[in-house]
Amino acid sequence: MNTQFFIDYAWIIPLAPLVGFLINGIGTFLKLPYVRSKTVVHTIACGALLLSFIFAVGVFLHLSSLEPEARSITRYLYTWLQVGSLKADAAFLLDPLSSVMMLIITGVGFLIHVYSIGYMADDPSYSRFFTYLNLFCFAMLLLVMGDNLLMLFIGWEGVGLCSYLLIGFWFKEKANAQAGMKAFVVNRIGDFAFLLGMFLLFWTMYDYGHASVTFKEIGQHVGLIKDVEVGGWPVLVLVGILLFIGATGKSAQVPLYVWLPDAMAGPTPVSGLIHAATMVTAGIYMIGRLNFVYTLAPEALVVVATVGAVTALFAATIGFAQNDIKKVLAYSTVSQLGYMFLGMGTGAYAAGIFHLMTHAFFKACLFLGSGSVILGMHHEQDMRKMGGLKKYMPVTYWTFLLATIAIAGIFPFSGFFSKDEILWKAFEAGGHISSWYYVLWGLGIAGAMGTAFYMFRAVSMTFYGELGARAHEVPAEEASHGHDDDHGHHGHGDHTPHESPKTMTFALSVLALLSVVGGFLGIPYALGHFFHVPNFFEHWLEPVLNHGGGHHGGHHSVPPIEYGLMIFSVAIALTASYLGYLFYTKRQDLPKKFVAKFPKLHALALNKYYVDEIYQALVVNNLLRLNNFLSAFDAKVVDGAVNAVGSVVRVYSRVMGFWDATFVDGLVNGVAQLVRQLGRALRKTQTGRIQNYLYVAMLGVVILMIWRML
Amino acid sequence: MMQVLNNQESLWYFLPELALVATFVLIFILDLLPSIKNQKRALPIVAAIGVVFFLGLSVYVQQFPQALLFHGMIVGDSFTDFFRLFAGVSTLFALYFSVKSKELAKVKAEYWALILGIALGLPILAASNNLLMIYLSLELVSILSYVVVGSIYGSRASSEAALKYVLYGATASGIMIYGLSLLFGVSGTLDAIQIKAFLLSHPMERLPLFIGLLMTMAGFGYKVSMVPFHMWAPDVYQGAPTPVTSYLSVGPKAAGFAILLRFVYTALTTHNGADFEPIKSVDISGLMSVFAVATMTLGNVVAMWQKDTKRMLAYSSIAHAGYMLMAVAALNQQAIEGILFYLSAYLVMNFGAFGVAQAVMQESGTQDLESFKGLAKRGSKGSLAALAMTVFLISLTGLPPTIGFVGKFVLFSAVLEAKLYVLAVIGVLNSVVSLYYYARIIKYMYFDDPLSEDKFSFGSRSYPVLITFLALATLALGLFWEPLSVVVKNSAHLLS
Amino acid sequence: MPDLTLLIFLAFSGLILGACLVLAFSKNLVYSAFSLLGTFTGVAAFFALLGADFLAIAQLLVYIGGIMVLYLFAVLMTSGIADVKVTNRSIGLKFALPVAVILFGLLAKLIFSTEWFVVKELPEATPTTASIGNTLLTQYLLPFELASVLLLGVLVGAVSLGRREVKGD
Amino acid sequence: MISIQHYLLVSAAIFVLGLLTVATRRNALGILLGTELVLNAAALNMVIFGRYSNHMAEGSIYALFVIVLAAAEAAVALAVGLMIYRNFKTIDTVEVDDLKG
Repeated sequence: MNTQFFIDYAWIIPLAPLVGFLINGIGTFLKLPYVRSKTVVHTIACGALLLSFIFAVGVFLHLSSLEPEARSITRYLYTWLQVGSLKADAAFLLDPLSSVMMLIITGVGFLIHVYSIGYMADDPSYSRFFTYLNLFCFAMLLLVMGDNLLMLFIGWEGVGLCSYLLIGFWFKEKANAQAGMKAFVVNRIGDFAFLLGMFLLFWTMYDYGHASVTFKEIGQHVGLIKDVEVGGWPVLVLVGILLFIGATGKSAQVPLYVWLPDAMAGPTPVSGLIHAATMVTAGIYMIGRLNFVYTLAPEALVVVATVGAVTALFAATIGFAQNDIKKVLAYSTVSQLGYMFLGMGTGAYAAGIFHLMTHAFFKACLFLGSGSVILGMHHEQDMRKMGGLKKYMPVTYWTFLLATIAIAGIFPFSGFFSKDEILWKAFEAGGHISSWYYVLWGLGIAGAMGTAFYMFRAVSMTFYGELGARAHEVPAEEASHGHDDDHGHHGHGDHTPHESPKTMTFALSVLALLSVVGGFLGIPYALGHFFHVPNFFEHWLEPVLNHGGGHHGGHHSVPPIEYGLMIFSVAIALTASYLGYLFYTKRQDLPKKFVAKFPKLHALALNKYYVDEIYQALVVNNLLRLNNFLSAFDAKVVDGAVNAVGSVVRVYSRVMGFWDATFVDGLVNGVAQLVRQLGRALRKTQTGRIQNYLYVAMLGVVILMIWRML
Repeated sequence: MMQVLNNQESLWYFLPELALVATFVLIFILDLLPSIKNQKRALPIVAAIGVVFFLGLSVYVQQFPQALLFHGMIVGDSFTDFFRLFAGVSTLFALYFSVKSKELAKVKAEYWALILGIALGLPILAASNNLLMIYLSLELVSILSYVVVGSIYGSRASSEAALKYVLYGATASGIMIYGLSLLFGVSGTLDAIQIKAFLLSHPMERLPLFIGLLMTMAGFGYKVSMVPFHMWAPDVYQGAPTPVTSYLSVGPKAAGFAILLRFVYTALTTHNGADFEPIKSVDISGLMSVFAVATMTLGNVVAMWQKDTKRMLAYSSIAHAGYMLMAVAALNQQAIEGILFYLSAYLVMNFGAFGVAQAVMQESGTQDLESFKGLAKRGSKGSLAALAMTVFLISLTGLPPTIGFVGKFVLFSAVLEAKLYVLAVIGVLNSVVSLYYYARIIKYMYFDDPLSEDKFSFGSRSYPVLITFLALATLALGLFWEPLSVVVKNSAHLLS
Repeated sequence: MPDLTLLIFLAFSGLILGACLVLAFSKNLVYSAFSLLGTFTGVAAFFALLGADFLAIAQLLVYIGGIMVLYLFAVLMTSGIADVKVTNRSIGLKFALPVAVILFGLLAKLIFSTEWFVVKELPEATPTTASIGNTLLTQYLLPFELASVLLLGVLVGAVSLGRREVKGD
Repeated sequence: MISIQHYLLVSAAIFVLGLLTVATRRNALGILLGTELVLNAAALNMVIFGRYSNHMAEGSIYALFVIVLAAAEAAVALAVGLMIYRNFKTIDTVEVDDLKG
């Protein structure tokens, strides 16, 4: 088979979802008759993804038929923009890394599309949903296929946009709309840093004669600016950290993770696709793509690894006490993303990307399984009202269980291979690079234990025991019904849980299968060399990620400690899993005792460490207090004299207040409040009196004259 | 040294403007014919045809070699050609929106003629090479604008806007010519090119140059609504008829930037490869940076507090002037290209935003921002209006994939190339701030309940078509902007 | 002889400054309007002293014959002829006055510290009317024509604003 | 002997007093009177510089245009002033402040 064909037509991969988006979107917008037929809508949407998937497979096959060094093909479409020395093409980079990402996006994306056919069957906005889903896939494919930073950024913004659209999908509900806005604002902060990093990189390269935004050229010439410093900081470290701040926004890492759990307000397939399998991994992909920058900036890597490890543990402990099944999975996602960053930050880029892939399988499976449960329970998300679902929903149960074993990291499921590889590399880095990595490894192991525990807790609460046996634990005020996924359908006659339709169980089964076997693609050398099975995955990515520093490859001798660690982590996972099972089935008294004994600790985890409240108390309240002070000041001054000079004085004091607070507190809500206060003060200078306006002009001239003459 | 043409030779270059003058006069003549006078649409159509002729001739005269025209009074270069097209296109939009405006339902022939008079002033202002021409064409644009701002009979807001505009404009142009007289005083010539020649051959201290420039900036700054010469803008924008507001925020503002660029680059800088160096120690860059920071910050933070649609757009317009001033401070070739590009982007997105705003305000009968509430839920026209407005607002914020993003990108590139990092950071921060007030309208349109149950209507069949066209242009130019960037690149060469 | 010129200069300077001060500070609008007459006359005299004979005449004709009368009409129309207190009060003078003083100081510093473009030997003043006419019709033809378009627009515009005035009654 | 500086100083005084007038007067016509001073100062400056740099024609023509445009501006401004008087029954600008904020 001549696979060159797929390379020539690689642009079909992003184009197909775009066309699907346009057909369904225009139909929805103009209310054309064909979108009334659900069959037409989902055939178009799923067909587009299937087509993309076929081409992605074709590209993959073609690349694998080439020599490893030749596996990087740029498909140029047209010159997208050219200003001065800045030139960016609309061009696609087809290489091992992007092909893996393409396969994940189109493959998992296709399954989730199929799943949505069943899940969204009764939703009045059926076509709108598929429209957004297709648009998302288009943007995500642009992100991973673009051959330059600018296209990556366009995709980056595009997936964000779709995410807000889909979170606020049922925008009639205020909470959803607000969750959308929260995600929007938090991501803006990240994007701001990302843009700065991008510009900094570009202009530094420009100074050294190699102005370019394409990955290939940056990769070739980035060595030139290795020793350049800006304000005492190596420029590449700054670039790395700035770009990483962008990644913490998009990939929900501490401290910008706060939007992701709220984002679960969207429909469950969306949570599965966007907020678990694909979009949130954009930050990982970006670091993988720019690995040559990070390799030259070890300090930035330490930051990445530290943030990743802290997030991994931090989010896992929050997961202990959540009762909403989707919230558990949300914090689990945050935690798993932390592992990926730990892997990236260790320089084990292939391991991080590998975990990205296995995570896409099992987390998508888990999310879709939870969607199936929610649907079966008639839009109930509170696990305390569930229980015993094993017998009502067998397929959902088995797939969910397999994915749980995978995420817990139990041999030989996929999660074991990827997570263990990351932890091993971190441990190894503790010896090679800095002993700080031992600490990070410890955090990671603790997080892994937590992961196994809360996942089995979730399985136990949902599927074992008796239906509704725990319902009395739900405090009365929380006993609202289906607050998120409620899209008003289903005749509410029959309240027995039921298995989900075929389209949904099909997707679940495929994903469960992948969660089980996906790990064999990347068998660590330590295990593989017995059977002469290489680590396919690492070899595949090697042409892209071969800048990994001194401790990749090698592998000629396996230190016994590696086996020890493997056994250790599996043992830990098994123990934690068993505890999670035990505490929430046979010995339910134990967690209760624990809660009774350490009420504060439990409350801490239950309330997500009060992070939202801390944000509120530390930042918002303080600033409100400042605002009150300013308002009081304002009233006095205004009463005193409504005139131009008064306004100027006020503006000045506001500006000073603004600066103080920025440097003292400097966080989202607060700055926004102060900017608003500044605006209000400046607004008062617009008195409506023309002579004041002219006075300001005269004053402006005089001040500027003095500024220059003195 | 470039060619200096005498009056007769220059006439060929001046054909487009002559067409405008002819239409200007023709409207008064036609107005005397009773059959035309009773036809409400006749005169705007004549005016539009005149502008189309103007545009056609503008393209035609581009073939002539670049030269100084009318003994060096104005410059016929590609920069001028660009602003001819710019003025023509923006005038066409202004004419269209005026026809569709209920506020302007009773206007007479002179309104259409005066719009053409303003249109005539724009390219001449952009082409002026002589201090006298700068003053004259600036006043041509200004004085006629005062009249059209006050053209709603019996409206307190309209007359108040006209009063503030005329008082502010007269003073600002007075300060400007005082500044220009200082430049004349040190150089002994009114010709911008010769001023530079003189300054190059006679090194002199910076003070009179600086003060002359500063006072001149009062005139230019008032046209582009630059802080601290911006204060007329919110009031005038709010009180003026909506089509006039949108026109003022695009046409005269662009012409203001044109002359600002031409004056600074011709008279006060020397060409040094790709870069421009300010003459002697006149710190143009520092001065413009101060203006830019003040302008964009003030525009954005005050816009957050506005409840009136037009007033909000006025502050937004001030903020956008700030972004462009940032590029003026950059003093390089890219900055000229960036500003021309951004102006084009601004033309599309701003007319779009004002167009939707005008329809919404006319439909609801108020200028209150809350009349946007629930727009998306009010029938198909309502969702079209909301969607288009969202596109314009995203573009004004500067997010991809719109032309506003590309425009900002080009501007910031110029600023960074000049190594004005702090300025760029402040600019990006300002963009973030602007998100708040633009997003608020999106929230109103999509998340809030409508104030009225009626289906939304544009009140005209062609109106939604034009809005859709502008929205598509905003998106399309955000993805395929090569053609525009080629035009801009070719136009960004100032003859000097 | 130079003393005489100086005397004339000082006299008219006094006239200008006095008139300007009345204009800026008088509480009666009619006084302010009339004081404009003093300023215009003084400036016209300066034009004459500087040898700009044509301009001096133009200043007298246009300003005093035209603009001044226009102002007086406007003052009387807007204040009502019978209304005795045609006030012209100031606000914010205590803020503006210091700024104005500083501005004048800065300008004075500028004026005395700058090396203006001045020819070594000042030529005798010659009648300028002919040269102005010549220049206007050759080098300055474009502004001349453009000004005519502007005036046409202003004429129509001012009439249109005023015409409504009549129609509204 | 009268030097260029003497003339310029008088002109600067007119300019500053004009600006002071526009920045403080309440009456719209009062403000307009101030703008006339500003414009006159600029015109005077042009003539002064024209005379001393021996570019009399240019300075004079510039001043001539200033006079013409000042007249045009005054015509429009006074028409606007009458309009204001009709709509607000006053030309005290302190009371003409509907638009603000």
